[in-house]
Amino acid sequence: MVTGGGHLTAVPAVAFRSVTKAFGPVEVLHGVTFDIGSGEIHALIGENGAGKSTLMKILGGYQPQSSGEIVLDGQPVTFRSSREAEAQGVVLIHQEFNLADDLSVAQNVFLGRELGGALLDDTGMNRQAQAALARLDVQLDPRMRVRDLSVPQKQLVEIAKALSRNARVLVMDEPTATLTRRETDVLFALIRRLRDDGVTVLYISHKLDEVQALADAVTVLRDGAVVFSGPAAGRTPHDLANLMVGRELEEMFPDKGRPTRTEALHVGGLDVPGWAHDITFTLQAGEVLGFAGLVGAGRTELFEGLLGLRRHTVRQVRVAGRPTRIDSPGRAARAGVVYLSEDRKGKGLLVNALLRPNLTLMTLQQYARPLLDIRAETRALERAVTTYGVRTGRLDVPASALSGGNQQKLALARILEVDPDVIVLDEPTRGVDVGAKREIYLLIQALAQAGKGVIVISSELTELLGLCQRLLVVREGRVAGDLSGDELTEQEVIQYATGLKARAPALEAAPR
Amino acid sequence: MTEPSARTVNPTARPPLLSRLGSLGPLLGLLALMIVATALNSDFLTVSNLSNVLTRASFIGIIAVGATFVIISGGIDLSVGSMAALIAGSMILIMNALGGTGGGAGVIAVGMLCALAIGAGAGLLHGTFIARGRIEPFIVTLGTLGIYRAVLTYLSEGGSISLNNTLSDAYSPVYYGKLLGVPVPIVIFAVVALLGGLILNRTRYGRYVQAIGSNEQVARYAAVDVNRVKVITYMIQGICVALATLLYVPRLGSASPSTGILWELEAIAAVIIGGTALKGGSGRIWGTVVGAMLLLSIENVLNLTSVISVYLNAAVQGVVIIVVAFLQRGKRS
Amino acid sequence: MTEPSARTVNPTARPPLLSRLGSLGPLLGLLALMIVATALNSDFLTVSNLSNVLTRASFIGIIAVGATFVIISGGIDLSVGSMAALIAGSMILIMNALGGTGGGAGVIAVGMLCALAIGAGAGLLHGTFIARGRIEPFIVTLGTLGIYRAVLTYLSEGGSISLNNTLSDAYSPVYYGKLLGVPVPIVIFAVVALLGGLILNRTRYGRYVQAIGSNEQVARYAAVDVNRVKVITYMIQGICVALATLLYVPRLGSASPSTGILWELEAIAAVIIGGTALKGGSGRIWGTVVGAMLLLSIENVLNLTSVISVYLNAAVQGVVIIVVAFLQRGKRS
Amino acid sequence: QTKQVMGVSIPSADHGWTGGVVYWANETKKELEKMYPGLTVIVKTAKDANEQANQIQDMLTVNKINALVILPQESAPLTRPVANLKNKGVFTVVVDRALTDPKAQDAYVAGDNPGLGRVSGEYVGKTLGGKGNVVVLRGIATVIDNQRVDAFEKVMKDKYPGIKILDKQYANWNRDDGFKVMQDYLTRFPKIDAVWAQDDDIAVGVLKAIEQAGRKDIKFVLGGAGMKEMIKKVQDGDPLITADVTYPPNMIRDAMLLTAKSRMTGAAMPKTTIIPSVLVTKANAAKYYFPNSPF
Ligand SMILES: Nc1ncnc2c1ncn2[C@@H]1O[C@H](COP(=O)(O)OP(=O)(O)OP(=O)(O)O)[C@@H](O)[C@H]1O
Ligand SMILES: Nc1ncnc2c1ncn2[C@@H]1O[C@H](COP(=O)(O)OP(=O)(O)OP(=O)(O)O)[C@@H](O)[C@H]1O
Ligand SMILES: O[C@@H]1[C@@H](O)[C@H](O)OC[C@H]1O
Ligand SMILES: [Mg+2]
Ligand SMILES: [Mg+2]
Repeated sequence: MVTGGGHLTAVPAVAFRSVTKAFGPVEVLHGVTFDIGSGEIHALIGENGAGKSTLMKILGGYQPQSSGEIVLDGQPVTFRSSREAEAQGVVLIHQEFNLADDLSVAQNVFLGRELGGALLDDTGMNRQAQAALARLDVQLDPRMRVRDLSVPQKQLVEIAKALSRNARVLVMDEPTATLTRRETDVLFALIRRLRDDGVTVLYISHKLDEVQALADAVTVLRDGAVVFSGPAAGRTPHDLANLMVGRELEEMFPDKGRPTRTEALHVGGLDVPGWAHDITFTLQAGEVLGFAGLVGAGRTELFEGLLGLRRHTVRQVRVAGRPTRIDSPGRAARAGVVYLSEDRKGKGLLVNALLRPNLTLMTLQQYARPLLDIRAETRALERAVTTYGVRTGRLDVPASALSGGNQQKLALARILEVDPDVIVLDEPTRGVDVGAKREIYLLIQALAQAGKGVIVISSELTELLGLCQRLLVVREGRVAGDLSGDELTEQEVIQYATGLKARAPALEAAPR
Repeated sequence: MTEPSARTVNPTARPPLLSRLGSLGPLLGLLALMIVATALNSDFLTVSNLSNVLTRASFIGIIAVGATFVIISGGIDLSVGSMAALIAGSMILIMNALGGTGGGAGVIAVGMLCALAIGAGAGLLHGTFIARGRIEPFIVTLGTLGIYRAVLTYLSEGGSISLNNTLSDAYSPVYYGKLLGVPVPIVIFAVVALLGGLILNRTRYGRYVQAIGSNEQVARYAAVDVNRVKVITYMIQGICVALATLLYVPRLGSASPSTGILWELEAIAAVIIGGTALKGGSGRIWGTVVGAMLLLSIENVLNLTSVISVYLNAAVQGVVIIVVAFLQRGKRS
Repeated sequence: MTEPSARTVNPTARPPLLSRLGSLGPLLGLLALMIVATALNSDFLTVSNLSNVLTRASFIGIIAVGATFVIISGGIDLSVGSMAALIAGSMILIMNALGGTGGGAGVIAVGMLCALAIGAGAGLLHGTFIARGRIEPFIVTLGTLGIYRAVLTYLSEGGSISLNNTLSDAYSPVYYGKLLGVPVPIVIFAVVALLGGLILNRTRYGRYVQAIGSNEQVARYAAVDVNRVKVITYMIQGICVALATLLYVPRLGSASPSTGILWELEAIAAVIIGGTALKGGSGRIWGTVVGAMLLLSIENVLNLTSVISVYLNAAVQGVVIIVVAFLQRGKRS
Repeated sequence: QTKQVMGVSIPSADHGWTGGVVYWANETKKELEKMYPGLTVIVKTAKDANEQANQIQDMLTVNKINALVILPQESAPLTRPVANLKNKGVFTVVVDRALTDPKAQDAYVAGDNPGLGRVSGEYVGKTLGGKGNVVVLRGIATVIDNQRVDAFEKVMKDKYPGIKILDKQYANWNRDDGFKVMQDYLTRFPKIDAVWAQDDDIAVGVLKAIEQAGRKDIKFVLGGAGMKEMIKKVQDGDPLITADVTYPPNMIRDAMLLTAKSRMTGAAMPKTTIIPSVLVTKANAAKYYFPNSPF
């Protein structure tokens, strides 16, 4: 598998020498030292909050280190801005999107280095942007405004933007978190091609199978320090996971429980114009029901419609057997139905607000006596931080100071504070480390065990197969397949998702 | 989750003392101004002068407390000045009409209630257009700014509307009276500010206002009834304007087309000098209070001294506003 | 896992045709107003009346083109009205001073250059305070609003500053003259608007203005010199104000402390009616042009008819502004 | 006589005095149209000089007026626009605020601003017996404000050197500003003998401030313009408002009547008609009291 062997070259492309970083009094990187061989694909892994993104931002010139040194091709460098880093061929693809929503795809790709003379060459930029996207096998009108793109589309634009900058050292911070398998495959092929062209690639991911498939070398960060740095060959995902968390990890997926006979949620004839048509399904208490499908299949919109966040019509909704009208997230929450958005930054967290108000936003009535009991809120935060393993230096920081994965845990904690009966999780483990992922899986099973109904939407098929007792496959806005038991295999799901197989006469279509 | 305990949170880390101190910017500005003022004219620090200034600051201050909510929610209300004029005019007309039948206190109470109702109604209108009609707040309130003032001008036929004499005498303690030795307007201002602070920081509604201003979409997904909260916010602004007007009317006993001109800019300036960001999301009532006091003190100092050509009064105000904003920013970042 | 290629992210994204059509809101508003106007008074549609309206729209229109840049960049400039007054006053003083020595065209040219320089200088000042001083644009320009007007009042000693007669005659063609049959102000307005559109949409600078308004951090990361772009933006606004003033002076030939009062609200209203969002990020010059024409047409229509009590003029304007904004939003979403 | 269209362009009713102007203009319109069946009168208000310039242009282009009666928002900026109308054959009558170039007007009907300052100065000087402290509250920074204050100061300097003007600040012909400025004057000056507020709106605020402070040293407050409430006070013998100086908003009526008469009958209109500012005291107050006017 190891083809690069960049390790053996004398001068590393990038060398970190005792790099430390402190935010105020909190040190998050402690003397990080390791080498990245020239022309290799080097994976950087570690738990949420281990300091991966921070280290990469330092390399990319976005943040200064507190001490230590970065050596590029043998030369110590100090980048005072990303501009300076890019001038030396170091390009970073951010974990959080770094796009101007009001500009078009092409305008974003070329922002800061537009083509043309006094007047811009928009035709040229559109063409080249399209070409950059085409390298990723994506066809997207480069004139579309980024605001109108989906999360995965934004991710692809972000990658295209970096690719078009002729990097010598390309840093990718969780580029595949929102991508499907196919898009990931295309990206990997491209990364390998880049490596073959002599580009050094630094790759951060929580998907350890990807790391194994792709990386020549791997560095593991734990709590801001390097615990391993060496060739990837021979390291199984399991080994890597153990290195990350520093102990033996148990089986990823806990045992699936058994649904009860009690109905938790029934949806009959849901239409979300332009996205979902005549959706009918039933979720039992204690059940973990998966929604599978391709990106763009309309799963997110389906549930946004159900919650009243989009225009929709529905024949019938029953929660816990009682007919219920849901026309807003507020009503849904009061009926015991909550939804975790896949778009953490745009719809999930108030990134500039403190952790405490973020946590209690949906459950403020519990703290209103009638004035808000801030101390009780703080206690709730302390509890949640422990329960969900949110890693943060301090409690009184804005959500933006949390690492990506920890933000996700906070968002999850918020909706569970409602103590709901039906929980809809859209991409719940996006950007979450293996350890935490497992914790989330445990949590999901525990919720089901406690008699809740859980719906999981995920682009990771393994996750769905490992978690769910039953899977609905959505294709072009309709339920194309309803799989359970022996049918729960990748093969089956894909056949339904792509239309190779169609749904058998529906069991549930008839209203009861 | 069971993770090694070394990595758990450390809640006892130091509070951001320095940044707290820094946020005192507007207060420092006010102090500096007071020192300069006292140096220029020692009468500045007399109780009677300070009480004059504070009493005057009450109008703009009370309106600005409402504006703090609106601005934190990510909106703006340009109509407050002409809304005040309209409320004052209508209130006087109503009281005069009822006053014919005699009965001081009752008539005044009815007039006050009507004022509050008109204020709340105007706010409801704004909020509905903005939240449900999805029209920019700037446009809605720019429109109503013109409308309210025009209606008042129409009612007064361009002249002024005056409270009749007996009522005027009965009503005047509301402005000129004292409660425990403190002028009534100051007392009301203090109550409004305290209440405002409490509502903003210690109630669900206040929290929602901040959440919406910070990211409306997130608030919506978190089950906040965004439209309702916005409507309430503009209603609070309307009620604050009405409250300020309740104090305004007994002062001069009249309203005219020039009542309340440019109050919107003063109110917004007070809010922003006080450290609330125009883009919304977070802010503070006490800052607004200080901002209002600061603005009114500048005028007062200029009247108390003749160091500067009268032509340049507005320039001095402009410079002070910019300087205070600068100091505050310096401390903040 | 080998998946069929159907998996790509949907490439057939619909072109935003509908939303394009929808964005014509302000134009539809203008058309509706013109139809009503013609129904009320058939003289509305005469060439001479339309040319009057357009000529007048040039003042606010040119200022509003500058304001479009400022607002797209996420800023605001409240000082434009008093900046115009100050520029007009200084320009007249300079021309009168030079005019004593005779020499029409030369003196006028010098006066014009000074006006442009003052406008650019004021913009530089604003931009520097805002970008480098990191003070809220609202505060900076609220401050300079007071300062500029005060300085003008000082220069004019409270009265007015008038261009002397010979110069006034020499200068008047700039407003009253025609180029190829079209009044000069309209020609200049058209040129400014076209140039503005070109700069906004087809130059690097214009692109950066949009990027900064959309997400300043992203622009910074993309190595855009944010401070510089902001400074230039306020300078463009200043230059636009100066250009408008160049047309104002030959028309009214004087400046006084009440010149240009509330122009800022009119300019901002034109921008927003035109479909630029107050929070910045994106916008359009043609919309602003239509917005300015719409605002001035309302005034014109009110002058042409007597359906409504003169006291209610402002109310009609308010209603029309809100209605147009509503239509536009309806079409947009 | 043929049909005539008379345009009347005045400031919009943005404070008491202009409110009076609008009232009288509308009243006179009714009166005139009854008097002269061939005459149409169009009354329009403008919020600033710029809008007023636009407005008279519209009156010419669209309403096709033959005569214009204008009370300019400001003198200088309206000079050229009025001249343009005159050059196109419109008979132009300017009221109150004279144009900077008299050639632009066919006739001028004026309130007497220097006169107001002078009469006020005389009254203050004489009533105080040539000795005492006076504070001055000015209007909005404008030409007429300057004319009034200059004339007032000249009287003091020439005839009453014993009177000291303690300070003058702008109160913008506005009640609220009158209140604030006076409040601060009361803090600042322990002994004030008289207040020249120059305008009755300002005087309303001044009175309240004095009342609140409970100060007894002030002998009288002199406003100006002849607001009905103030005239009433003079009539009723108010202790502080002992007199007023007229500057009547119904001068617009005089101008309209004269213009209509000359247009409809062909009679020549006097080039200049000055409506003097007169002192109103208890003796003659009844003559200046118009309870129906809003001002
Ligand atoms: N601006 C900041 N202020 C304070 N603390 C910060 C800031 N940015 C990051 N941190 C802290 O630094 C630590 C490392 O964060 P970083 O984003 O590098 O983690 P990461 O390894 O990328 O995690 P993830 O896998 O979740 O993305 C975290 O504990 C985080 O809370
Ligand atoms: N026909 C289309 N035109 C434009 N964009 C599309 C189209 N189909 C899908 N998309 C984009 O792809 C995004 C993903 O769709 P959606 O979220 O509904 O899929 P999903 O099944 O929830 O997938 P995910 O796994 O990403 O959550 C949409 O939000 C949309 O912006
Ligand atoms: O409006 C002004 C009025 O208030 C003042 O008293 O006299 C002159 C007028 O123009
Ligand atoms: Mg990270
Ligand atoms: Mg989705």
